[in-house]
This record gives sequence, structure tokens and C-alpha cells, in this order.
Amino acid sequence: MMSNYFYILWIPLLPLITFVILGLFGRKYLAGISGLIGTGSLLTSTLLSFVAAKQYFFVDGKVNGVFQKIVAFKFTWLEFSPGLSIDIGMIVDPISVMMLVVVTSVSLMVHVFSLGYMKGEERYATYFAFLSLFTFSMLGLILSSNIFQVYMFWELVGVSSFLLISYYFNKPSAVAASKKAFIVTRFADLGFLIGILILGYYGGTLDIGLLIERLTTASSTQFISITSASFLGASMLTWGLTLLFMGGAGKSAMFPLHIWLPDAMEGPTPVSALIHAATMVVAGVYLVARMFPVFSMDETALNIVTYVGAASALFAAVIACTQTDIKRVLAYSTMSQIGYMMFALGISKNGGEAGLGYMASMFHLFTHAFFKSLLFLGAGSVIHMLHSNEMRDMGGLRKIMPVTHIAFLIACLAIAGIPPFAGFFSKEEILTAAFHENKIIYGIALFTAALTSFYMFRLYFNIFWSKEAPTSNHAHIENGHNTHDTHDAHDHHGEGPWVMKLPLIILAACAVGVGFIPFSNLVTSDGKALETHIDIVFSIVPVALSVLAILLAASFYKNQNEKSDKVASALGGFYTAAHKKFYVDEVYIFMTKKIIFPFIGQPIAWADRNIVDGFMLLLAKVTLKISELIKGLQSGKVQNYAMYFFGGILALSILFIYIWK
Amino acid sequence: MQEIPLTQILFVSTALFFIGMYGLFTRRNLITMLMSIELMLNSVNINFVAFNKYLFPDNLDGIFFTLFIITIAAAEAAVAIAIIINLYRSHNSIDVDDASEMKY
Amino acid sequence: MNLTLLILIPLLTAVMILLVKGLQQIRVVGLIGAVAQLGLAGWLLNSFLNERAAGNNATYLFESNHTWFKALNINYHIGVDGIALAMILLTSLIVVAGILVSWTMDKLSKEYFFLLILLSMGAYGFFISLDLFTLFFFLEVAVIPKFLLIGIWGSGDKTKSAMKLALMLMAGSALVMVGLFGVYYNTNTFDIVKITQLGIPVGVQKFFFPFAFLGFGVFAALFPFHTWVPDGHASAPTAASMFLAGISMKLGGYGCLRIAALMPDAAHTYSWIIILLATIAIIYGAFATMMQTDLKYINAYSSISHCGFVILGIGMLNKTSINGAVIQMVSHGLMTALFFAAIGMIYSRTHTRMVAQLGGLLKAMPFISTVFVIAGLCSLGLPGFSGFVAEMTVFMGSWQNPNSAYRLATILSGASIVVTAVYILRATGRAIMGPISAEHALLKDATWNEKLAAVLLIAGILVIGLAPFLINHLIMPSTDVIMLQMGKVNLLN
Amino acid sequence: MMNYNILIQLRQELALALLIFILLFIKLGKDRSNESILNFINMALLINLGAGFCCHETGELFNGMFNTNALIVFEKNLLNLALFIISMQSFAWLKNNKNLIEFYILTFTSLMGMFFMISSGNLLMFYLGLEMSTIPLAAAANFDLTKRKSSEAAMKLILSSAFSSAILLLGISFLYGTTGTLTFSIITAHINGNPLQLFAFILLISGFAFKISAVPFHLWTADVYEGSPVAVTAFLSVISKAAVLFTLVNLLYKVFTPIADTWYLVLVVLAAVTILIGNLFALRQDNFKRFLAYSSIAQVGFILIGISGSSQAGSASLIYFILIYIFSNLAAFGVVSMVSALTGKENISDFNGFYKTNPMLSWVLTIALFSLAGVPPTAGFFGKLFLMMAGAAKGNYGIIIFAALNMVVSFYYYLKVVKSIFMDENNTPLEKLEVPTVSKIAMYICVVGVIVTGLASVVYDYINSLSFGL
Repeated sequence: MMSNYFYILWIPLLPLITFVILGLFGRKYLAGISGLIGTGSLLTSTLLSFVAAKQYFFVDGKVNGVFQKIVAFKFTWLEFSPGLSIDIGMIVDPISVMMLVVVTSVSLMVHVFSLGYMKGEERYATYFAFLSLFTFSMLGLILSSNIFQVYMFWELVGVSSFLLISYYFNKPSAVAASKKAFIVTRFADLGFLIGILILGYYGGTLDIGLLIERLTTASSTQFISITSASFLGASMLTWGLTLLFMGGAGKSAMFPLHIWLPDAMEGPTPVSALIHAATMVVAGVYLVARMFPVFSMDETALNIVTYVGAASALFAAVIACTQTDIKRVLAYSTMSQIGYMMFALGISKNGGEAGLGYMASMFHLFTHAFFKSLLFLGAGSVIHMLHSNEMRDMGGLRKIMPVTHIAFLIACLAIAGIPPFAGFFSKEEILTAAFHENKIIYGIALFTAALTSFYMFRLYFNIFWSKEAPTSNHAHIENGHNTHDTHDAHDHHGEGPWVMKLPLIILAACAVGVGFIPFSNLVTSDGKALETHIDIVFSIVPVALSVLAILLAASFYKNQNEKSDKVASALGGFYTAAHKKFYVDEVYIFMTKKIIFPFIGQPIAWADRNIVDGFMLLLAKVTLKISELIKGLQSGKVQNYAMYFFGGILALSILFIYIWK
Repeated sequence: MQEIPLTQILFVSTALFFIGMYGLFTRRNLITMLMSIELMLNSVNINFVAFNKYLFPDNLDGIFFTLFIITIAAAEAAVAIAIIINLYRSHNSIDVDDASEMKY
Repeated sequence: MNLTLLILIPLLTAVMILLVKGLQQIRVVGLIGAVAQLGLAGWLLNSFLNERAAGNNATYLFESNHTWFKALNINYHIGVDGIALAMILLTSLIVVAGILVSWTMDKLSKEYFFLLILLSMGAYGFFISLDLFTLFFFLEVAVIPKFLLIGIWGSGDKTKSAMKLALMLMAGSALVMVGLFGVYYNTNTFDIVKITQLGIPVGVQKFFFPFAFLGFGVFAALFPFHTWVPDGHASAPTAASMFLAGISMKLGGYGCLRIAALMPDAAHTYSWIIILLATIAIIYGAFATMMQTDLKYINAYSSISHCGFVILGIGMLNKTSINGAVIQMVSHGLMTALFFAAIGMIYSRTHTRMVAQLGGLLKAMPFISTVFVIAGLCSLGLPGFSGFVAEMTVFMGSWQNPNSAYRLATILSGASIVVTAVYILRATGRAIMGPISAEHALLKDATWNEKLAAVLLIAGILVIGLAPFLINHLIMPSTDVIMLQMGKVNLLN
Repeated sequence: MMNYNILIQLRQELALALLIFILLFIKLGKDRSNESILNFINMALLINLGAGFCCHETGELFNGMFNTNALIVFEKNLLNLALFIISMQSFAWLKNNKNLIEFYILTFTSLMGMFFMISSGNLLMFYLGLEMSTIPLAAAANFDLTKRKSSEAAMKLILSSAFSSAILLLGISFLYGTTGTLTFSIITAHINGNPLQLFAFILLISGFAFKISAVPFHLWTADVYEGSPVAVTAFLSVISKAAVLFTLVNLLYKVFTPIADTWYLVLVVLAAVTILIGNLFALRQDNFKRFLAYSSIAQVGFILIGISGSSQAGSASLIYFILIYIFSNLAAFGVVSMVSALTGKENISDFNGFYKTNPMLSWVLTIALFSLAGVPPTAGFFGKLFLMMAGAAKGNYGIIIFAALNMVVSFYYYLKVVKSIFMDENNTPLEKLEVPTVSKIAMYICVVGVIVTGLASVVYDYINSLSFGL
């Protein structure tokens, strides 16, 4: 089995090699062609992943009706102790292959787009090096066969996202955002790490396959030990999984660990499209899906997943309605969609019909990747043209950039879940699953869906309709997104070069098409094909809601008018709260700036200087003081010397004749 | 006539010794201090002679020791007085307290 | 091969340095000596692996034992196991880098290089000696050069820091001395191998272990005896800081390890104290770092935190954690040396180490900034760099300890990686990124020697970070032996 | 036959006597240039030193009053060596001094006294030797006739040493009274530890403590060291101390064996106090000689710890340490005497920035100080360590820990000097000094000694083979 998937190794390896080459020689020697190199190598791995997908799904992945978990290869990278070791391996199963396709193709699109978007940047080569690094890490993450390996690549994607967000490093806000992103996710990763330690300790292995096998057979000693051991009333299994999920929530910007995602929009827009829309942010979902069999063994953990997911979905959707920075709107919509995927997983069971949620979640992940990256790239080309991502600077662009307009519209329809666009299918599955499993969740989901279509079209109309096309697009240079001299040098009227249009077109095609893939036959919780059918009756409600929402949005924003403001003022405090993102950021800032720094950091730093070190100095001072005090012994008078002499004799005599004799 | 017991002689010598020590501690005049030291040495001489006479009369170690002590005391006195004279040259005084520059 | 070469080559180099004239010759001689030593270390590694491959399972290889002070039964007994070898490699690498970094040291260059080499000689001797007396001898040999290096070539309040460092380290070695005497008078030998065979009475262990362990702990910046670290590192000249953090703190860790192996019962008795102190050091160091504004202080405090992991690993007393401790020693040595090198390069150009006064250096000096970032990422334990491997191994090991208090300690120390991320990113974000000030914009990037030094260290970091199985393969057998001595093989199996 | 024996066994004393005579004749004869005389003397001392090693046999003279053996001969050679070095170092000082011959006569006489004291087998002989070594020194202390400090120092020395010898004599008399003999070998048999004997012993020990300047009998030391000429200070701090210590060990290990437990405790107490007080006073000193005085007091404390071990290692480590101490202390004194002879400056603060102008001297001084502090690879490290090991052998770790901590304190003040030499800025450092070749040689000898004595274990092993335990 191993050999015939070995070539998968090259899929992540090529970007890595590209990264090394561009990283070392890019700046000096390959500045011009670095983009092409990156794109070329990625094209190769994309093709490879398509080959792999074809081979797996349609040739030999299925053995008597069940998709196999295949470990393409594996070697021990670091052995902690017999049994516990980090093995670098590659697992080939439906979700990993699916993710391969998603990551490589989206990444390829972004590469192509960046060829135009980043043209003339000073650190052009560096940019592509980082892109390749990210792609490598992401691919490594999804192929990992060992939970610790997941953690490693997890960190790597984190750092490459850090590097890309802070790409405009001389812009303080970008630096701050990158820091925030890294630290928040790092905090979540601590949970992940401890989760790994717990599962590894009780499972006695770090290999995902083995771990799942051991922790899902209720009779195994490991399972018994981990469920019997408990801490603060929860079993160790619950703890381990919850902490694991904490890691996932961090990366996937689930409430309350989401605060980094909107700020992360400081990065170049293609990066946002790749990392913060399509791939990295769904890593959390992927992690839960990867460990899903274990999750399904523990009700509590699953519930946590469900409610966190649902809450995030709703929460983000509400905020998204109030934001004016188009990228932030997209960011919150991403968060909300990932919330969808999360609770879809949460309400799912392992295997069979009940496994619908799992399949739906994966399906949504798949479709979402395309239309969301499409949205971002569209926004990208808008921003590229206007040098601004504020709504108020936009409007009426549909004439100037038709391709973008159409693509963006398609994407909006897709995310709004209007048939026959991709989003419709996946969302329907999720809603169905929710409907069957948990009515509350279903309600939330429905409401969120409506909100989604509302704010998406709010966005759409604001950008492409509302007012007339701006005459001079340089009126807005001063505000927002990095205005490089290289940018100002030459205007970009229209939508920039074909390399920027092509990805839009392709992705738009996907956004229309991918919904028709018979996903349920390919990716399911237990690898067996799953019977699903679109129930028209069931679909009426959500679709209708979405349409209504769209019409509402149209009436608000298609032409400039006061309605929206009225509603806003009518909502009053709630609106401002939502606009201020419900003050979560403020809470965090309060925690760090007002609690940790002044009440933990500074006292410790002070204590170190003054108490610990002070004590050492005190010893020295005391010694000197004493020596100062007793200097009188040496009075300089020879008679006193003689007296001390005699005193010494007396002392010795008393000691040794009367005391110690 | 009965002879004086050793203890009484030892009393004398000890008294002498401590008188000398007292002199050394209290007198300010260097020459006097030197004399007090001679006093102490002499008390030791008495000790030696007494011990020799009373306890170990068969050999004369103590007596000899006394002789040597006397001699050396003389030598010591000589050098000491020389030094004191020199001190007087530089300090114009033989008061011990005047010669206490070096201290601490 | 004859390990004495490891002492002779630095000695020869030092003498040569005294003989030659002029900065040019001096530094060239120094470099040649250091490189020769590096080569020797490589050769040693090679022959060591060959021996092992040939099935030579002796605990210590290349042993040689000569009587030194016959009357007192003191021997010049040398030999290496995997751990010592790893340390030797680390040292030789850092020495080369240090020499390269101080290439343009023109103030009293002869004395400077002489002392550097002398210091390194002490370290080599320390790592190869199997006789506690020799060990102690070389330990102290390595102290005084630091005092002079900091005091003469240092910056800031140099004499005060130098004095503090020297005194605290001397106090440490005084404690060590007491401990060693205790061992000596209960086994009548200083020979580590013999002592391990004889074993030490438990009572004696309990009494003398604290002395020896804390003594070495002072060197390893064990809380609360760490206060020499910040001042010492901050005042020292670049190469000296590199040696200090990269080599001399490792003397402490290595010593602690050996002591724990010699007195296993006491080690088990006191392990909770050790772990407590280590955990405090880790957390406390991390938070203290967060508040620093001077790059060197940042790195110095983070060293306290990182060396805490070494002690933690040793205190947990199981195979994995001790492996982790050793890897952490090597990793921290390389990483922190790299960090200090980068800081030194920045300081030599901008003449300030205050984070607030720096900014956007990435624009002016991309290479140095990249080095800085790499060091930072290694320090916050990014996979692919050595720091990750080391810390994860320590965590893994510590977690194997089922005692829930120890688990708590592990989690707390784990939390430090978040704080680490905070301070590293703050420093990077402020100094390396952000807008650059006008007068810094024109500064030149690294020169060839600085680049070479950095590349050497980064190479070391990457080798461990990307292929940890190599170093694991090197040290694992030795830790097995130690665990056997401890009488407790890894708690897992 | 008898005479032949005398010649061999007394040869070191006789050699000195001969030298003294020759010097007298030179003094009487027509005056020669100081250089020639100095060179002659140094030559003679060198020969004397070499001759000392030639042959040694065990034996005793004057029915047990004077006895000699390999160890004693070796000890005397050490003193010869020290004197040789001192004489070479004081070249610059004596070159222009018209009384140099007297200086030598005084020192030689004193040395001869010490020889007799070392090989004394009898309290009387011991007392004679002691006085014979002390009185000339008092005169020598006053050698700078014109200096106020010098005469004050001499006065303090002669008075307090007279006092101490009175005390000592009292002790001896009581000892005599309780044992009825003066001969060591017989005394041992009669010692039964009754109070008077103990009292006598304590008086005796305090006499010794005074000579080796152990606290609280040390107070004369600093003043005398500061006042007297550097050469004399060196002589006092190294040679007389060493001689008395040798005798002390001899007495304790051979004579006072029955009350070993008592004197062990006495030594430990004295050692503790001595180290502590010595260190505490040394911390504050600025005058270099005073500083060295207190540092030497602290060193004596360590020596006492070593002796208290009361084993073969004890006496061996003592002698070994003395040898090292000769080298390191004399190296330090050499530099100081050079500076004081050529510039008249004797304060540590004067040495600020010394390294800029006199690198060679600075290194010599630094190495010496490191050796005194006990830093490897200098010999001082081994010396101190072995002393403490000898002390630890008794299993009394309290004193060892105490001493170890005090070592740290001592590091502080030694490093302070190093700091002032290397690190302290000074706009007007001492000018470059013209060191006479002879003195240079002496310093090199010291430095080589400091380095080699420790690392070459043969030295210790040889000493150990000579020495004896309780």
C-alpha cells in the first residue's frame, strides 16, 4: 500500500524546497522570477494532489466499500520513550486528500493572484518564500499521522501566518496584529499541548491511528484508564479532548479566542484569502474531524464543540452586519462559517446516518474554501485598485471592474446558500443534520444563515452599487492599507492584469460547480458512502429566509438612503455593542495591560531586583558594616593589644579548663 | 626552722607576674612598661627556681633556664631601649599613646 | 583517541596567542585553534559513534586514568559519554563563533583572546573529567576569566557585575567543594566511576547532596541564586556573554546532572524541592523577562527561564526528562549564544540596547534581523529549531511523572512558552519591525565574520531541530546508564 | 667522629654563622659598592640554598637538645629559599642603603634562631631559638631609622613580643613544674591533662598564636607590617611565621599527643576566629602591606584548620601550603616592595590603572593574589584545598563550611585589588618602573613556583613522604 502513495511526499516537499531557495537566494538573485518559481512549484504539487485525489477516491482508496486510512510513509523523528515518539508520517484518508485538493488549489489561485497583486513590492521574493512556507506547513499539517506532528505543523502555520501578517513590517498596526495573532493562538496551543500530553500518556502512543483505535474500543485498558482517571469531576478523556479543542478553537477563531482574526486582516489581502479564509483557520475543524472518533466517545466534549461553534457562528454574524471595513466583514463571516462547521461536527455521531453532520461539516469546509477565498480575492482586487478597505470609499464599482463584480456576486450567492451555488448544498446538509439532532442549534443556524446573506449583500451592494463610481481613485490613498511608493508610482485603473482576473474566474466557476460533487459518497465519518438527498420542502425555509435577507439588504444599501442608519439608531446600544465587537478586545487588553503586566510582571521584575538580588547585596553590605564596626579592636595602642592578648588567654582557659574538659 | 611551702612562693611569683602585667597595661611611659615586663620575667624565674628546688631537686634544668632567661631579658632590654631611644628621636616623647598612629 | 588533546589544543593556542604580536596574528591564531578544536570534537564524535557501532557499550569511552596526587588518591581520570560529548561539541561550536564575533576586538586583544581560550579550556576539562577533583579544578578555572572579561571589556556597571558574578560563582563552587569533600571522606575517592560502583551511604547523600547540587545550581542560574545572570550577561562583551550563557551555565547543568546520578537517593528525596525551584525559575524568569527593556537583559532573564527547564528535567528524574534536560542544555547554549551574537552586532552598530530606542532594523540590516528573529523563534520553541525538541522532551518526560503536583509543575512551566512568545514578539516587534529611525536607516549589515558565526550557530540549531534523532541517538544510551544508576528506569516501562 | 656529625647536622646553621662572620669582615674592611656586596650575598645565599639540599641524615646533638632529620632539613631549606627570594627582591631597596650589611646580619641571625627553634628537642633550646629569632627582627623592623612609623612598629613589636615571651615562659615554667623536665621526648610521658598542665599548654599555645598572629593574639601584626620596611614585612609574614608553624606542628604532634582532643578544639576555635577577623579586617584596608597582613592572618586560619586534621596529611599539607605561600606571598611582596622602593607609594588605590603602565608587574601581582585566593590553576588552589581536606578528615564539616564561606569573602578583597589594577580608571597611574634584573628573576621564580608547585604533584608527594602524623 505504501509505495503507490509515496509520491504524496512531494506535494509538501516542493513548496518547502521553494521556500528554502527563495529564502536564501530570493532577495539577491531571483527577485524578478521568484513569483514564477513559487507558482510553478505549487502548480506541480497541485497537479500531484489532483492525481492523488483521483487515485484515492476513484481507483484504490476504497476497499470493499470503505475508504481506508493509508499511511503513505512514516519514520521515527524523535523518540521520547518506547511507545511515545514523534513519527513524521503521512496519512491518506478522505479528509486529508480532500484538504490536499483544497489547500493546493486555493494556494495556487492565491499565488497566481499575488503575481499581479504584489508586483513591484520591495520584498516580493520574501513574500513568495513565506507563502511557500505556509503552504508546506499546511500540507504537512493535514497529512500528519501523529498527533505531535500535527502540533509541530500547527505551530509552523502559526508562525508563517505571523510572518505574512507582519509582511508590511514597518506598519505598527500590522506588527501588532501579527503579534496578537501569534500570542492568542499560542495560548490556545498550550491547551492543545497539554491535551496531547494527556491523551499520549493514557493512550500510550502519539500515533493518531493507534490512539483512535485504543481510545474508541471501550474494552481497551487505555480507554478504561483514561475514563476512570478524573480531575475536577471531569474524566481525563473529557479534559484531553476539551484542551485539544481549545487548540482548535484558537486556530479557528472560535469565541472567545477569535480576537486575532479580524486584526489579521492587516496582512496582504491574498494572504487573508489563503490563510485566514480557506486553509489555516479551518485547521481547528480539521483537527476535530481528525480526532472525531475519539470525540464521539465523549458527550461533554462534543457538546462543548457544538455550543462554542454555534455561539461563534451567531456572534460573528451579528458583528459582521455592523463592520465597515470590508475585510473585517469577511473575517467575521469566516468566523461564523467556521462556527457552522464546528457545531455540525459537534452534533454529529460517528458513522452511519447520524454521521451526517460530520460529512456536512467537511462538505461546507470544502465549498467554503472556494467561495470565501473568491470573496477575499475579489475584495483584494477592489482594495488593490482603491488602496482602501473602507466601505464608504467604495460604491458603483460594477462598471469599472465587471469581472470582479460578477465573481463577487456569485460568491455572495454561494455563501448565502442560494441554489444552485455551492454553499447551498453544504449548508443544507448542515441544517438537516442540525434539524435532526438539536432544534436549538437548528434555530441558531437558521437565523445565522439569514444574517449571513444580509451582511454579505450589504457588503456587495456597498461595494458595487450604492453611489456612483468614484472619479479619481486616489482620493483615498491616505486612509488604510499600505500605500507603497511603488504603488503610487503607477495607477491601476480597471482590475489590474489578467493574472488577477484569472483566479477570480476559476474560483467563481468552482463556487458554482463544487456543490454538485457527490460529497457524501467520498467523505464520511466512517468511510462508507452515505445516502443524502436534497429535500426541497426542507430547503424552502432557509432559502426563503436568505432571499428575504438579500432583499432587505438591497433595500438598505442598493442606493444610498437613511434606512440602515435608522435601524442602527433604533437598535441603539446593541448596535454600538456589536459595532464595538461586544468589547471582547477591550476585555483582553484589560487582562493583559491592567492585570498581568502591573500585577504579575512588574512585581516580579521589581522583586528580582530588590528582594532576591537585594538580599545578596545585603549580605555584602552587612559584612562590610560589621568590619566597619569592629575596626576599633585595632586601636593602635600597644597596651590594648596586650590586654586583648590576655583576654584571649582567659577565654581559652575558661573554655578548655572548665567547659570542654 | 620549718621551710616555706611551695604554694606560698608560687603566690609571690604569681602576684609578681600580675603586678608586672598591671604595670604593662596601665603605665604610659615606655621605660616603665619595659620594667614591668622584666618584673613578669623575674616572676617566671622564681617559678623555675622554686619548682626546681622543691619538686625536682635532682637536676638543675630550672636553674639553668633561669640563667638563660636573665641573659635574654638583658638582650631584649638592650634592643628595646635602643628602639625607644630611636622612637624618642622621631616622636620627641616616650609616651606610648603618642606612638599610636597606625590603627584600624 | 586521547582526550587530553581537548585540553592541550586550547592550552597551546593560549600560549601561541601570548607569543604572537598584533591583532591580526592574534585573532588568526585564536581562530585556528578554535577551528582545530572544533575539528577535533567532530573527529571525537565520529570515533565515538564508530566505537558504539562496533558494539563498545562501556559507559565512558576513551577513558584514561593517571595518578595525580598519589597520597590523596586524586587521579587525572578522563573519558566521555554521549552527554559529555554533546557538551564538548556545543562548546567548540560556540568558541569558534565567539572568536569570530570578537574579530575586531582591538582593546587589549591579546589578553582578551587569551582569556576566552582559557575559559573554553576550563569547560573542556570540566566535561571530560571523571574525577570529581579534576572536575572541580576545571570548574574554577573557568570562573576567573569571566571576571576579567566582564570587568575589563564589559559595558555599563561592569566592575560591579563582574564582582557579583565572580563572588556568586565562587560561593557556588565553595558549596560544591563541601559536597565533594563529603563524598570523598565517605568513599575515599574522587573517582566518579568508582563512587558509582561503591555507592554512597544514604545519610551522607542526604547531608551533602544539597551542597553540591545547589553549588552547581548557582552556575545553572537556579532560583534564587540567579541574580548574577542578568547583570553579568548584560555587562559582558558579546563573546563573553556567549560563553557565559552558552558554556558556563552548562557547567552548572552538567554538574547537577552528575551529582544527581551520584546521589540518587538524595535526588529522589529532594526532587520536589528541585522541581519547585525550577518551576519558580521558569515562570518567574519568563515574567521578569517580559518587563525588561534592554535586549541583553531580556535574553539574560530568558536564560534563567530556559535553564529552569534543564533543572526541571533533571529534577523529574526519569529518562525522557533527563534527555530533555541535556538537549535543552545544548539547544539553549546555541540559541542564547546566537541571540547574544545578534544583540552584540546590533549594539556595535546602533550603540544602544534599549528596545525603545530601536526599530525597523529589518530594513537596514536584514541579515542581523533575520538572525535575531531566528534566535527568537528558537527561544519560543518553534518546531524545526532545537528549542522545540528540547522543551517538548522535557514536558513529555515530566508528564510521565504521575504525581499530580509534578503535573501541575509541568503545566505551569508549559505556560511559560506563552509568556516567552509574548516577550520575544514584543522585542522583535519593537526592535526589528516597525518604522526605522533616520540615523539607523543608514547602518551596514553584518560583516563576513559575523555572518559566519551566525551561520555556524544556526546550523547547529537546525541540525538538532530538524533531526533530533541524531542527538537523541547520541545521548540516549548515556541517559539509560544514568537511569540505571538512579535505580529507576523510565517510569513508563 | 663526633665533630664530623656536628658539621653535617649543623651545617645550615654553621653556613649562616659563616655568612654573618664574612659580612662582619666586609663591614670592617674597606667599603665596596653596594651592588657588588648584594650580588655576593645573593650568590652566597644561592649556594647556601643549593648546599642545603645536598645531604641530610637523621640524628641528634647535645643529648637531644638539637635534632635533625630529612623533614627538618627540608623545612630549613624552604626558609633559605624564602630568604634568598626576599634578598633578591629587596635589591632595589638596599642598593642605596648604607646599612645593608646590618640588615643581612640581623636577618641571618634571626633565621639562625629559627633553625635552632625548628630542630629544638628541648624547651630551653626552643626558647633560645625563639628569642634569637625575635629580637633581631625587632631591630630590623626599625631599619628605616628616620621613619616615624618604622620606630613605632619596632616598639610595638618588641613590647608585645616581650610580653608574649613572658607569657610563654610562664607556660613553660608551669609545664616544667608539672612534668619536671624540659625535654620533649620525656614531657610527653608526663602529660596527663591536669588543669595546671592545660593552663600551661594554653599559655604556650598563645605564645605560638602570637608569633603566627592568630586572632586574638594578632593585633601587633598589621601595625608592624605597615611600619617596617617591605623586606622585613615579607620576612615576618613568611619566614618567621613558617618557622613557628613548623615548630608548632612538631610540638603538637610529637609532644602534646596525650591531650590531642583538647588542642584539636583549641585549634578549631582559633582557626574560626582567625579566618573571620582576618577577612573582616582585610576588607577595609587600603595600605597594601596592611592588607597583606590581614590576608596573611586569614591564611593562618586555614593553616590551623589543616593542622587540626592531626594526620600525616595535616602536616604535609601545612608544609606544602607554606611552600606555596612563600612563592605567592613573596611574589606579591616583591611587586609591592618594588613599587614602594621606586615610588614610595604603598596604597592599593595607587595601583589603579597599574596594568596600563606595568603589565609585567601587574600579572605577577595578579597571579600571586589569585594564588593567595586559591584560584586554579595556581598552586594556592591546591594548597588551600589540601589544608581543608586535611581538616575535613576529622569529619568536622562545620568548620569546613565556615571556611568555605569565608573563602568567598576573601575572594572579594583579592579581586578588589585585581579590579583596581585592571579595571579602575586612573588618569595618573604609576609610571613605568625600572625593575632590576635580580628582582625580575626573583619574581619569575615566584611565578613559576606558583604555577608549577600545584600542578606538579611530585612536590606534594615528596613532602608527604617526609611528613608525619599524630
